[in-house]
Order: sequence, then C-alpha cells, then structure tokens
Amino acid sequence: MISLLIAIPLLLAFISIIWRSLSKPLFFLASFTNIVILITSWFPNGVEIHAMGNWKPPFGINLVFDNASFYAALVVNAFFLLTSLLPGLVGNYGIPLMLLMAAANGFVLTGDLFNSFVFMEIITITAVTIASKKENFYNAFKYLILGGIAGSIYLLATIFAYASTGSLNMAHVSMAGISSSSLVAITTLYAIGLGVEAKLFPLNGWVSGVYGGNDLAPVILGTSVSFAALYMVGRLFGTVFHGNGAEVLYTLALITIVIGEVAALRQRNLLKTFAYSSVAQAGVVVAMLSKGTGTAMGLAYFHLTNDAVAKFVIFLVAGFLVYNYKNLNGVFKKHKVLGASFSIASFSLVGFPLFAGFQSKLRIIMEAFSMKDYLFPSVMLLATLIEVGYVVRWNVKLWFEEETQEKAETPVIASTLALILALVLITVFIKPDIFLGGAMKMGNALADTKDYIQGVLSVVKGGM
Amino acid sequence: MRRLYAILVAAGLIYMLFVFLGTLPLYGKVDLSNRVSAHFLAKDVNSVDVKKWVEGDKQVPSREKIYGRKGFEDESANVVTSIVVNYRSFDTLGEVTVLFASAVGIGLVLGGMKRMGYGRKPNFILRVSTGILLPLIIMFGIYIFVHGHLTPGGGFPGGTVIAAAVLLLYLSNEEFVANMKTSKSLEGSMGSLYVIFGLAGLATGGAFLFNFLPNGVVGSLFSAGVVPLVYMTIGLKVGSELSGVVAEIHEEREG
Amino acid sequence: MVYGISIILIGIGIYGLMTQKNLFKHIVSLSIIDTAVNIFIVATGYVSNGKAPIYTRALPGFSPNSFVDPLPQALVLTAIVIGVGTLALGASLLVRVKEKHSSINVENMKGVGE
Amino acid sequence: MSALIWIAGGMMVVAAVFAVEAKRILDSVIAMSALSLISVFLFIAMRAPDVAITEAAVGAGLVTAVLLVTLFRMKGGGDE
Repeated sequence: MISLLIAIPLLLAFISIIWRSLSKPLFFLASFTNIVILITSWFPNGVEIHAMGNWKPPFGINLVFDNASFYAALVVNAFFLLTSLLPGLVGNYGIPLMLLMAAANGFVLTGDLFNSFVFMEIITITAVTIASKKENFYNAFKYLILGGIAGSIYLLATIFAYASTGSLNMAHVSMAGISSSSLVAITTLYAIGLGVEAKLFPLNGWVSGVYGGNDLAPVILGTSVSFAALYMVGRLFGTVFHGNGAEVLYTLALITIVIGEVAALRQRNLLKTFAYSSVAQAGVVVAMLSKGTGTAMGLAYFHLTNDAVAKFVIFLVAGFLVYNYKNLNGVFKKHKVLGASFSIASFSLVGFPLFAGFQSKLRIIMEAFSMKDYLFPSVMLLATLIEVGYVVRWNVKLWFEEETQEKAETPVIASTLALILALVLITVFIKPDIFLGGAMKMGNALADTKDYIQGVLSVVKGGM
Repeated sequence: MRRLYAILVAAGLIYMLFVFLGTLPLYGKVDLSNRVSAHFLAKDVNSVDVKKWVEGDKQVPSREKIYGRKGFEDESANVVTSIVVNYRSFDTLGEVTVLFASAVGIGLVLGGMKRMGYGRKPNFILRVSTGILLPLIIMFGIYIFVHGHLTPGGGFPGGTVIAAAVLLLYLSNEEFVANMKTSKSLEGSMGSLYVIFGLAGLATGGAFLFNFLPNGVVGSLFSAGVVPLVYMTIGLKVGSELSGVVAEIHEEREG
Repeated sequence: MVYGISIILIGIGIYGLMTQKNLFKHIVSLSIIDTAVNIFIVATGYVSNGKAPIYTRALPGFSPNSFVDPLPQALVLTAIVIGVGTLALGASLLVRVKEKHSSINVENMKGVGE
Repeated sequence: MSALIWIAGGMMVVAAVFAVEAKRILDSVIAMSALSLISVFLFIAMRAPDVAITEAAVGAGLVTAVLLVTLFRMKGGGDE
C-alpha cells in the first residue's frame, strides 16, 4: 500500500497537466487519499518494506515503513491536506504542490540513498517554483542555486558511501562497517548537503527571502518540507551512521540558533521575522537530534511537530495580513479570531505555559541536563529570551497600536483552520501524549538501528 | 577582498575533497565483486542469498555466456539500461518527475502568450535543410529510444533529439508556434502511463514497477519485458516535455 | 587523476559562484559543478581494462571485473537529467528577474532590498 | 590514453576558468558548452557510452541551446 502514497499524487499531477482546471480538486483528493491510506495502517510497530519491482534489498530500491517514517509521513501529509483546504492560497500551484507532496513522501519513505537524492531534487525544484509565486523571482533563484550546490554535495556523499560499501541501501550501508576516515568524509558531505533544506547555519541565506516573499511558500515549506528534511537528518545521522558526525551538526546547530534568533529580533517584516525564528527552531531540533538517543530524538520531533503546527498558523495569518494591509498596526482589532490564533501560536512558539511549546521546551532542557550538557540549555534559554522580545513586540503592534482605515474581508476557512490548530496547541499542553506518543515512537525507531537493518534485509520478497 | 575569500573557500573545499579521496579505492582499481553491480551484470539478483551476501560472502557467479541466451531475470543487453529501467526504475520515475516539475515550473514562471521573434529572416540554407533534416532527426530520436535496451542511449537522449528538431523549427521559421495543447496532453498521458505501468506491476506482481511482461533473448529487439515500453514512454514524454520547454522560452508576454 | 580534474573543476565552480556578480555566471558555475560531479561519479566505477557494460556478440560472457561498474553510470544518467531541469528552471527565472529588476547584475539590480 | 586524459583535463580546467571569468556572457556559455563536450571524451575514455550520449545530447546540446535562447531574450545579459 505504501507505494501508493507516492504513486497517487504523481499520477494525479500528470493527469492534471492535461486538464489544468482540475488541479485544485485533484490536489485535495490526493492529500485526502494519502491521509486515509496512512490511517488504515496506523503505527506499524515494526519494519515493513516495499521492494520496488520485487528486487530485494540491497539490490533494488525499497520503501521502508516503520514507526518513524509513518509518523513523519503523517505530519507531512496532514499539512498538505490542510493547505489543500485553502483554494485561495493554492491558486495555480496545484501541480507543483502535488509533485512536492509526492516527493516529500518519497523522501520520507525511501530506504535508498540515491533515491533520496532524486526526491530531494524534486523537492528543490518544486519548492523553487512555489517560492517564485508573487514575482519573488530573485529569492527563488538564490534558493535554486543553493539547492543545486547542496544537491551536488549530497550526491558526492552518496557516491562516497557507495564506493566504500558497494551498496546504496541505507540498511546495508549502516551495517557495512565503514572505516572511520570514510565515515568522516561521508558524514561531513551529508551535513553540508542536508544543510540547505534543514536550514543549518552557513547555508540558510535563502530562508528569509523565500519565506518572506509570498504567502504560499512559508505555509508549506516551513511545515511539511522542513519536517521531511529534518526527518532525513535523524534517519541518516541516527540510524545509518549511528551518531557519527554528530559533533559537527551540534556545533552548527548552536550557531544556527543564535544567529537565527538575533536576525529575527532585528527584522521589521512580519513574515521574515518568523522565517528566522523557523531557522532557529530547526537549530534546536538538529542539536537535539545530534544527541543520538531515542528519547532525545523523540523530544526533538515532538518539538518540531509543535513548532510546525504553530508556524502553520503564524504563516497563514501573517501571509493574509501582509498581502492585504499596507500598515499592520492594530489589524487584529478587525480580525479577532485570526488575532487570537496568532497570539496562541506565537506564545506556544516561545514556550509560555498553557501552550504546547512549553511542554516540548521544558522536556528538551531537562533531557539535556540529564545528559550533562549545559551549553545547549543555556543557549536555548538565551534564545527564548530573545523570542519573548520579538513575539511580544509583534503582538503589541498587531493588537494595540492605533488602527488604520484599511479593510479586508476575513477569510472564513483560513480563520477556522487557524483557530482549530490553535486549540490543538492548547490541548497538547494539557495532554502532551497526542504528539508526544507518536514522536517518542518515531525517535525510538530512528535510534534502533538493529531493528531497522533486520527488518529491511531479512525480507525475502517485498510485500504491498 | 571578496576574491581572496572565495579563493580560500574554494581551496579549502578542494583540500577537503582531496583528503576524502584517500578513502576511495584508487582510480581503476575497483573490485566489482564487493558491489551490488556485480549481480546486475550477471543478471542473477533473485538467486543471491542476501543474508550471506551482506555479511561478506560474495557469491559471484561465473557465467560463460549471456548474449543470445534466454531465461534471465532481466534480458536487456545494455546493463546500464537494465539498471535504469528495471532494477532502479523508481529512480527513473523520479527523474522523469524532475523534468516534469521543471517544465511545469517554467510554464508558471514564464507564462507567456506571444512568440518571440529573432528579428531577422532565417537564411535560405537553414530553411531548406530543415525540411530535409527534420524527418531524419525525429526518426533518429525514435531509433535511439526504441533500441535503448540494446545499444547506448535510451529515452532521455532520444527525447532530447526530438526536442532539438522542435528547436530547429523555431529557428528556421519566424512564425512557427508549437501546439502546446498537444504537447501537454502527450506529456501528461505518457507520465500517467509510466505510473500506470508501475501500478500494473503492483497488481500483477505485488510490487510497484514490477516487470510483468515475459522476457526474451538477450540482444533481440523484442526482449526485456517492459523495458522497451517504458523507454518509449520516457522518450515520448521527455521529447514532448523538452519541446514544451523550448516553446516556452520562446514566448513573450504582450505589452 | 580524473578525480583530481573533477575536484579542481568543483573548486572553480564554487569560486565562480562566490565572486561573480552576474547571475548568469551563477548558472554557468552550477553547470560546471554538475559536470564535474558527474565525471567524479563515473570515475568511481572505472575498472582498468574493463569493457563497456553492454552485451554484444563480441562480449559474450560475464566474469567479475571484466566490465566497468554500470551502477555509477546509471546514477549519472539520472544526475545529468536532473541538472538540466535545474538549469532550465534557473534560466527561466533569470528572464523574469531581468524583466522585474531590469538587470541581472547583483550590483545594478533595482528594488532588491533587505 | 593517460596523456590524452591529462590534455582533456587541462583543457577542461582552462575552459572552466574562462567560463567563470569571461567578460561577455556569451563567451562564458560557449566555454561551458566546450567543457561539456570535452567531458564527453572523458566519459568515453571511462567506458561509459550511455553517459557520453546523454551528456552530448542533453548537457552540451540542449542546455547550451536553452541558455543561448534565454540570453537572446534578455538582450545580452546586462553587465557590459
């Protein structure tokens, strides 16, 4: 069944190039079917694989379906479903979105290094297309160039892995006993290659321009795609390379956090502020992932889920505001529902009690302390202080400053969605298990290399 | 200053890659029997015992003759093709999707209406020779992708050659405009056909992109199951897609 | 030695991306890097005195190391096509950048602020 | 063979430097195309005929054509 997660959006995308007007309903249909498929196979609690063309791994390409890829695919597809409910936002971009959905699913599910490169390139190209909405061409071009370099480096890393193990299958590479000098080479190249999509420090120059350039790009790239990219960081550095090369990631992640937050504080543009905040949160997640234990990784993805939900709300509201008002002072007096959801989401981002972000941040800091790491929690507390600064500043500006005469109609579906997700964030504070359970299962599945290898390589014939 | 910095970064990268190079086997001294491709070459993937293989027991067969025989799991004489379209067909589906995504992206970015002119009359030689060459070029493109499982080449170069014919038309005739509707429908239906091949494999063999047609004799035109069909699909798709790209970069918005 | 050539080409490409002000040069540099990486990949599969991995009448049988590694070649086929997709999209973006900002030189572009 | 590869490599490096540093964009595109064509020779030397055909048709042919047409559309690039 899991190959359908990729096949259906692809098929529908190919069909809708012939009948262009159908692309919006077909996009909804694709994301809805995917969610249904995922719900029917809820948490496999083991490793299932689908061998493409019945060529058994490590010879053929295989899709891997375990707790980790299930949870990641669920989150990714859920955000696509939410986006497909907003026809005004999707516009002409139904086909790129479907392709992006297929590629993100493939990126999450694949168990083959080169295959993941192919899907990463599809993600880059469709993401650039989406980023060029509203004539944001220059920033899209910068993203394309950076993505192209990252793709090349990722490919080099893949070929180094192939040359030293003779195989491209992740499970085989992870058990093949690579020499330590090869491991340094491979992990360094992978860290650079994933750095662009995972928004790590030297390679995240594109983020503010792309997220700040239109209303669709941040909503989808900041949630689904960044979840898929950070999933791949966990899969590669946790499962495949058993935590080798984590020090590089850890250092880069700490720098990313500080730089992202400082840039966010200095930024005067609403979308760009939260774009930089997205960078900083990616840093937090990567720092946690580099610890390599199941609990730490689970908490990282718990935090990432909370962040993605909050960011979806924030970018949805911010995109609406920025493109309908010239002056944002006091606009929430006109749109109370949007305002309330925005405030909830942004407070959850900071980690105020009563909101989901508090649960994940507290747990992350406790976990870091229990591992005798004091640097990361202190960086994170500093980051939180800066976050309080800009979140409060924006909330004051949007709620209380003197309003202007401009008027725009409140989008009904968008505000309903934003409110529902904001309520979800509060519910998660009361019952963190909603996200935490899945995320912990995901983290443990990622850390359990042995199970993964066994599950992939012991299969004689690929099932559905 | 900027230059110095750039030289430093580039030199650092070059140094890093040279250091990493030490971890690779020397150029030309690769041992294929440690790699999965040994079994792609021997066409015996299905008979390998994976459990032993991954633990280091390399079961390299010694086949005397492959050309002209029957009964292999994959019958394409060109081993690169058998990897691209059979063993790693899923990558190729992704590759087709990359081109598709890029063509869609170009359409959305440029979105023009009117054809751009080159502002001068194409010369006589170009105009006349286009008429003679065009059928030959298109036939050559089709030849390349039909014989993709026997000779070097395949769907991508074949499709590109066809797109080159369309480019020639654009250069030789100021008024020529490709029929976008046809090219889009061809592109979409061929893409769907590839996925449908995959789904047919899922229905008949239980795995996406399963080779569900009978194999033949290595080296004959009608062999290798779905491989030639898939390559024809890819060839037509890439041809129409790249023709679409060529047409789209020739479009201007009015005003 | 082929490795060395391709690594130097990668370095030149990176240098070009960092120094050049004209965006068209960025596309050219990216294309150089793509080509260099492709050469590198094919080089990892080369076997001295190996034959091209195609069965013809002249090459009847199989024995390990009598052929070059076909898998890197298959990967490069994919990578070349992906490179084309990226470059074509980049070129079409540049056309619109030129229309919107009236130049493709980073220093002369209008309306590109923080 | 080895000497030929050295010559081809040297030409590629020269072409790459020229492509990066050329004053006119047109020269730069042509140099890039030349680099692609020489790489076809390297692919053949490494016994990769499939890659060579694809690179010749796609990398050297189509990419150059697409870049030249876009260059023409932009009326010369913009930095002279």
